[in-house]
Amino acid sequence: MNDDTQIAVDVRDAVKRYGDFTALQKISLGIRDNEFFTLLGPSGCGKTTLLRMIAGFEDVTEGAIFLYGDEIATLPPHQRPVNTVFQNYALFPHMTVLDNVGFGLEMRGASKADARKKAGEMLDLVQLTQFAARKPSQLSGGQQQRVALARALAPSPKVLLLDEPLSALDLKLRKAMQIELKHIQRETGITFIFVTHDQEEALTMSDRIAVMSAGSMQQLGEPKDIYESPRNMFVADFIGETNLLEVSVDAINDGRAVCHLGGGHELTCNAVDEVGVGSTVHMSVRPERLFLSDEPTESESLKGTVVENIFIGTDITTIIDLNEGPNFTVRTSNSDRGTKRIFDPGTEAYVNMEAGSARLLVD
Amino acid sequence: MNDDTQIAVDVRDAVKRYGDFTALQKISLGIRDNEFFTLLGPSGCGKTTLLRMIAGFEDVTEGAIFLYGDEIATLPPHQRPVNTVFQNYALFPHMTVLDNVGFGLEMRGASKADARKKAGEMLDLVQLTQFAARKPSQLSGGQQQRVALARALAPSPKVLLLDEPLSALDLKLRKAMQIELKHIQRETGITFIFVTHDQEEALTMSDRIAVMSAGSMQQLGEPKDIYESPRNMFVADFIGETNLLEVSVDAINDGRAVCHLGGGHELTCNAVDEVGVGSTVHMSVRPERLFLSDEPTESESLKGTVVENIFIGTDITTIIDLNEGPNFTVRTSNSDRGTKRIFDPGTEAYVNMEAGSARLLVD
Amino acid sequence: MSAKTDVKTYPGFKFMTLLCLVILYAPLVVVTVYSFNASKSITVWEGLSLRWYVDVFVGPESGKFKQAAINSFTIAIVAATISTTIATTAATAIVRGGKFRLRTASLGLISLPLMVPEIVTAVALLIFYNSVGFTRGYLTILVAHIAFCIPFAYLPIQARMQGIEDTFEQAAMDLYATKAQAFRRVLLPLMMPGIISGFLLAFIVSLDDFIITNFVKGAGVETLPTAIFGSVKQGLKPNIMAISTMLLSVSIVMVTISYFVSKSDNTK
Amino acid sequence: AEGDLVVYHWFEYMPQELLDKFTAETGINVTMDTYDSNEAMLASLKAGGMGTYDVAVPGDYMVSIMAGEGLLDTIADGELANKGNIAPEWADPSFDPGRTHSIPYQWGSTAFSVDTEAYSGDINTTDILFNPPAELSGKINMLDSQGEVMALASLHMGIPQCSTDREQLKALNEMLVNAKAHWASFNSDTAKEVLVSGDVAVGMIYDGFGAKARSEKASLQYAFPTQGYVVWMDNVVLLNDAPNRDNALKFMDFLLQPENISAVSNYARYGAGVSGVGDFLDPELATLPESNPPATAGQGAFIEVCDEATQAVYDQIWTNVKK
Amino acid sequence: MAGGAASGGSSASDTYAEARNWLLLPSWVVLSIFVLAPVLMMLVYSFLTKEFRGGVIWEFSLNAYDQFFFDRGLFGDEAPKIEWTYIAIFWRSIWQAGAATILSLIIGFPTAYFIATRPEKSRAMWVFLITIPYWVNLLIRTVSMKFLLRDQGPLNDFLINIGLIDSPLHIINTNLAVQLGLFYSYLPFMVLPIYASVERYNFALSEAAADLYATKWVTLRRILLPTVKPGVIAGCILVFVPSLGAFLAPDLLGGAKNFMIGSLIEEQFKGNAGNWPFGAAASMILLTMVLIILLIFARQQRKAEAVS
Ligand SMILES: Nc1ncnc2c1ncn2[C@@H]1O[C@H](COP(=O)(O)OP(=O)(O)OP(=O)(O)O)[C@@H](O)[C@H]1O
Ligand SMILES: Nc1ncnc2c1ncn2[C@@H]1O[C@H](COP(=O)(O)OP(=O)(O)OP(=O)(O)O)[C@@H](O)[C@H]1O
Ligand SMILES: NCCCCN
Ligand SMILES: [Mg+2]
Ligand SMILES: [Mg+2]
Repeated sequence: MNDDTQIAVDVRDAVKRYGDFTALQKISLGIRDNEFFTLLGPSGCGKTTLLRMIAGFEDVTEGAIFLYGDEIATLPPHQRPVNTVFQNYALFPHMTVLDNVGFGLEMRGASKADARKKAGEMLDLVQLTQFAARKPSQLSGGQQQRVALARALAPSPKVLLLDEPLSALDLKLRKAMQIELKHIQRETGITFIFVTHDQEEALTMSDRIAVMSAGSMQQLGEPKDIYESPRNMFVADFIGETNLLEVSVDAINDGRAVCHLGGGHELTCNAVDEVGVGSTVHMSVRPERLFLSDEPTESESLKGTVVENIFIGTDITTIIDLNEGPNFTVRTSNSDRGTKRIFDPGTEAYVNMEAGSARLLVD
Repeated sequence: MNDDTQIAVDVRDAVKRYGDFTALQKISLGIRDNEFFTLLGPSGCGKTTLLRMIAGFEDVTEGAIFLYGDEIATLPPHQRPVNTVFQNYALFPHMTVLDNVGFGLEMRGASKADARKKAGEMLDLVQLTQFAARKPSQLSGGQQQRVALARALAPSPKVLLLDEPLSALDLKLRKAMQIELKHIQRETGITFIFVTHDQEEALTMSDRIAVMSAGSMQQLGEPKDIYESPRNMFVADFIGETNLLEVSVDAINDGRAVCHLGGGHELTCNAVDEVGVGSTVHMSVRPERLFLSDEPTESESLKGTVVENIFIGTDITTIIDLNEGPNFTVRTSNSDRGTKRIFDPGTEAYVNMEAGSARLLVD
Repeated sequence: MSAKTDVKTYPGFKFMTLLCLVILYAPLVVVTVYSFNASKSITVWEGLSLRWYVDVFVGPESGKFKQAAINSFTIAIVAATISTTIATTAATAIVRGGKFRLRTASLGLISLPLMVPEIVTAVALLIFYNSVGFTRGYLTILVAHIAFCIPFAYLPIQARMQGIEDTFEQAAMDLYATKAQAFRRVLLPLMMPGIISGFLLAFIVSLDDFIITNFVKGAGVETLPTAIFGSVKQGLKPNIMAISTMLLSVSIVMVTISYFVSKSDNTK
Repeated sequence: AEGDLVVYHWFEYMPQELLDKFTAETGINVTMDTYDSNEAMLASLKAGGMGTYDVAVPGDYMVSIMAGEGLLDTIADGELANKGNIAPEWADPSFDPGRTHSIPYQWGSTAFSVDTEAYSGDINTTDILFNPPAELSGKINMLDSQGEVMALASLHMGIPQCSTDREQLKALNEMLVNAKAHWASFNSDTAKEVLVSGDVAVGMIYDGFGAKARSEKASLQYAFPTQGYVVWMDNVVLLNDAPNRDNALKFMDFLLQPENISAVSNYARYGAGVSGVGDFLDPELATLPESNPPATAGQGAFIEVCDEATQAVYDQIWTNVKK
Repeated sequence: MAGGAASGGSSASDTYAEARNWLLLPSWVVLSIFVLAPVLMMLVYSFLTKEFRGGVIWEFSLNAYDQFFFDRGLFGDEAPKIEWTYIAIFWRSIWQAGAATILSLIIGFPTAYFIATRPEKSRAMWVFLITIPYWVNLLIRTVSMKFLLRDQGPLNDFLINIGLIDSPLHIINTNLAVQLGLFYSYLPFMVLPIYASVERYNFALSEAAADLYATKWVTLRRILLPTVKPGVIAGCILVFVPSLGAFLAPDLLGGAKNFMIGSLIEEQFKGNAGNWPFGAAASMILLTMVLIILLIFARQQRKAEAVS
């Protein structure tokens, strides 16, 4: 049809309004063929809305959506070669597992026998063959999730949409299913569009992530980019834990900005185009990028008093009061227990970071 | 009454049966005065049952419970000097916030005016003074949680029971409330018995933790002990992520056990009384206790091939195939990015740990 | 959402809904409209008039209707009050009494008046009163109404109570309230919307009952429905339409109150 | 209860004004309950109604049935001051010899009215009901009253009312079942209303009720079939266990005064069974076509009381008609 | 409603367990004396001997049931054949009630569905609109229906005026009138339970079906209907059962021409017939039928609950 054959779903300036409430504001994004693509954002930011527009359950108010080059706006859902794994699975409660999985094939005109045969194969894929005759209510949450997956995969859709498919599962099962999902995506080569509001899940599973907030796109990129180079306040705060501090930029030399923290403390960070001298902006430093010492080091070093150590298993979180300046949270991995000292509450310590660990943010 | 004045709640051989289902099997534990004590365990393990027995909503089938030395089995709930913060708060929807908080005082015979006065003070403590006249439905989840806390604290109970009070809150609010709860416990000095199934929450907040499973106590200790010295398979697996491997014990010398992993790999760990030579048991090593290198180090070192690196923000998880042996998960903190190399998938690497990092477990 | 893409919308369903409303309301509208007809004949429209409303209060049958209205309302109030009280205690036992052997039997007994066809209940009561020698009159109607109103009062109360988690009482007892205090101070206020709609339901059901009342009523003791029936049998007259319209208004007021009460959910 | 009287009465048969007059004269409060057939009244009394009513107003044959059932109290000599007012021809009827239980109330006939706009042929034949011309089929209302329908049907067939002849009974059964196909409805209390409103063109009806119907719709005409028609007399009876026996007797005396009973006649348009009413009657009553059978009219016949076994067969036929 | 009370919920809360016998006592006393005992007495009466012209003789007899099921000819002396008369009356009742039920379903289902798919705020208002007429006296509703349906009534006037028909439709005093009357009497009973189950219906199932290439009507048939079946069955029962025993509609709208069960029973106690044991037996047979229907329903409901 056209040249973008490697683009599976192309959302162009899509706007969605409910009455006078705008749920999505001019979203544009291209999702590549074979990609594990994640929509990440807080509750109510419009993730489901976007997914439902692609699936055909919501009209596009403005803009257009292309599927492998074809506009799909006028196609009703049952004519789109796109399948969905629903958040609560939406398994048909009155049908057996096998009939659930075969339903889409039957609707596409397969004979009952053919549908069952193919459905059986899909159940093999998700390792549920022995549950074929059960009703969905007789399965555990994780098993139901796999049935939903098999059902959506059975008609070999071009794109698979997954709306928070793991959010109803408990932690252990969730981790296991993450691995399984990723595995199946690689095996089938189908483009996955995955919705979650769990950052860790997004970081672990995705090829690329689109971070959304309040109906608009905040940042699109690979997991590492998004974690380590958040483009703005929202992304920095939403993804992972961070120390967010208000700073004023005192000087900029050679691409390095000297920032004032209050309480007489100063830090140097990489300058950002949008931020000039004299402006007050936010700065973000990840707690794991900080380390403590009893003497100032050659790198950036700020003196403070330890308030509390909190043991969280893999790590210890230390809260430091910089006196008159802000509080800092420092994360020390347990793997460093041999090399790094843990400071008791009340003792003085220096907070250190390597140059470039702190990032200035636009709002 | 007797000498155990420092023991607030003493549960002795308590058994709870529902028909022929045993929900709690001979639980014994002593909760100290002023302690922040946590009951931790998976869903259905009996946490709520134990709490309800202390509060008086369930009979004790066998055994006894003492409160500051007095047996309380025969006291109905309204005569026990113990208050509860319910999981869903159970705020009285038809009463104002102030009346909710004053209810317990009134029931204890305080005049309406006195009850209101004391209730007002409690609302100060939880910083909700300006919401006194509202109905609970007009408050946010976090505010409701604080009202529930104030209501339970108002009659100055000797022990406060909290049944998963944070589980209905979202992540950000939950973290904030954890800090506030801990703070109030320190301030009031009341013994808190806290129920959760969230290990991180338990590790962060507690003075001591009792880990339960299927109605019985698995381990009781401080957070660090439980994380770092899990007593058995269940605790090791339930608390945090771990590498659980089946090993056979080849030899024991000087309190060190030489363990065989399969695939020709060997490891040395601290011996455990219950485990003799020739037995096959499980071994646990935390992923953050492992590190990778391109050459074997002087410490325990196993050769393998990197399968995958998973970026999870603060850390990178690397999966290593030991060839013919088990897979290992290694966690590298992002804070070590300067000092530690990340191995690409497919490359060979050595998995290292310091002596004593691996622990033998009884089942 | 356009109808084409919205999987929830079915063409024609809206039309059927409107048709349904037309069917439900047409007869009532006709009655209401004709109650304002000046003509004595129901078939001829002679202009607007309140004459039949006046007739209800001062016409030759006004005495009969007045007495019937007094009977109907007093019976409805007393029957609804007693049956609601009985239903409230029964619901407390069934919803808050744990599992017990007679639970299913009790539920069955309470739903019995709903399951037995009304004509059967009516005849059964007639035989019963007759053979135990109760003289039929005001009291026999009242007792019958109390009995068959119980399930109507019970249903909303039970539904309401099931929606109230028992942690509310437990919280009260945890806060040093006795069981009785927990009931009075916490459970009862929370159940109030259910109790009120149960009361209103029972009230209307009692006010409305014809079949059973007709069998068990005594000589000369009429309720509005039996009085109306007596008159209606000789043809639908405008004064009956006026009474019907007034009763309709009472019903609407009651249902409206019950609707708003049940909407004011104080557990949220 | 001092000062009360409970009357069990036919519907639309007693002017309210007359009751008010009685109350004004005696201070007795009257409660009235109504029924629409003799049989319904009997059933209701037997199903617990005894002991609540003082008087009822059964038709002739029902008086003997009720007496047979032991439902009636005996009026001793001298208890009724106005007993002498009873017209001689009604003073000793076969259904209550010596008038020991009852006094006359009203008498009249039962036949049917036809809307002459809908049918212009000869109406004085029971064929109109039981074998109607095509244009009347489906436009006939029958009284929902077993006794009257069966009696008229027997007249139509020319057989005795309590026949024990199997062939006659089978034929009667067959005739009625076939005739039912032509009937639109069974209504007693709306017998007039359905005629006036035009819902039906033929309606079985009592003569006075028919007269009232005619006054509302002039094209209605009351028929006197050549095969005969039903005549009846309704009577006020004193019920056993009457809670207000004295008041009941006062009421009976009241109704035996010509002035009072003629008020009923003027209202209901039937004949009174009391001497000396002439002065009080509406003059129009004398010339009512409904109470003046033409020469062609057949014999009037009272409804007869059958024995239990025979009645069972008639009940069965009635069920066959209504099933 | 019948199903509603019987379910009672599964909560096993036991705060007031000690007091439960006292709390239940009033309902037990009132209901056993004034509902259960009369029904049992009715059962006893059905096995007694009839008294001529009403009443019973206290002698055991199966005559009532014999009369119901066996035809011994007009004179009661023929060899017993199956009696079709009462079976036919029951059958007619079933048929009339069934027709009314189907009519209610045809109108009620789309209505219930439409209401359940309104925005949550306006739903209560729609339900309210549907319930109001139900609170108006059944008698008045039936009589106004009669008025409406008459040959010269407003319906015919209207249809003639808009030119749809030339001469009045003759509906009154026909089976159709009875069916319409029953349908009108109990329509809200059909709408409400269906509404309740469609409201609980997870529309994601319809979306899942559409997502899997099913058209709307296929979705209706294969997904929606099977899922809301308990509500549909409840609605059908709530219309069918009271219709079965009705006697106002047949009496007022059907011209009292053809007995239905209700009028047959009434006739035995208040009408010409005066055969009490037979009326009691007919009542017992009706009650048995109703209980069987409810049992089947309860079983269905349990099955449906087991699935979801
Ligand atoms: N039918 C609707 N009418 C009006 N507003 C709607 C409708 N559907 C969604 N919205 C609004 O649009 C916004 C986006 O909703 P959406 O469901 O897409 O959020 P989400 O990102 O999926 O959130 P979550 O993580 O909670 O599922 C929300 O503010 C929501 O309230
Ligand atoms: N009333 C009861 N009758 C029978 N079994 C019960 C009852 N209450 C609890 N149980 C069972 O006892 C076990 C322990 O239940 P409990 O509620 O104490 O678990 P829990 O640890 O609080 O779980 P969760 O984290 O899900 O709240 C469960 O298996 C539960 O099913
Ligand atoms: N209107 C009453 C007539 C009585 C016939 N017996
Ligand atoms: Mg969503
Ligand atoms: Mg619990």
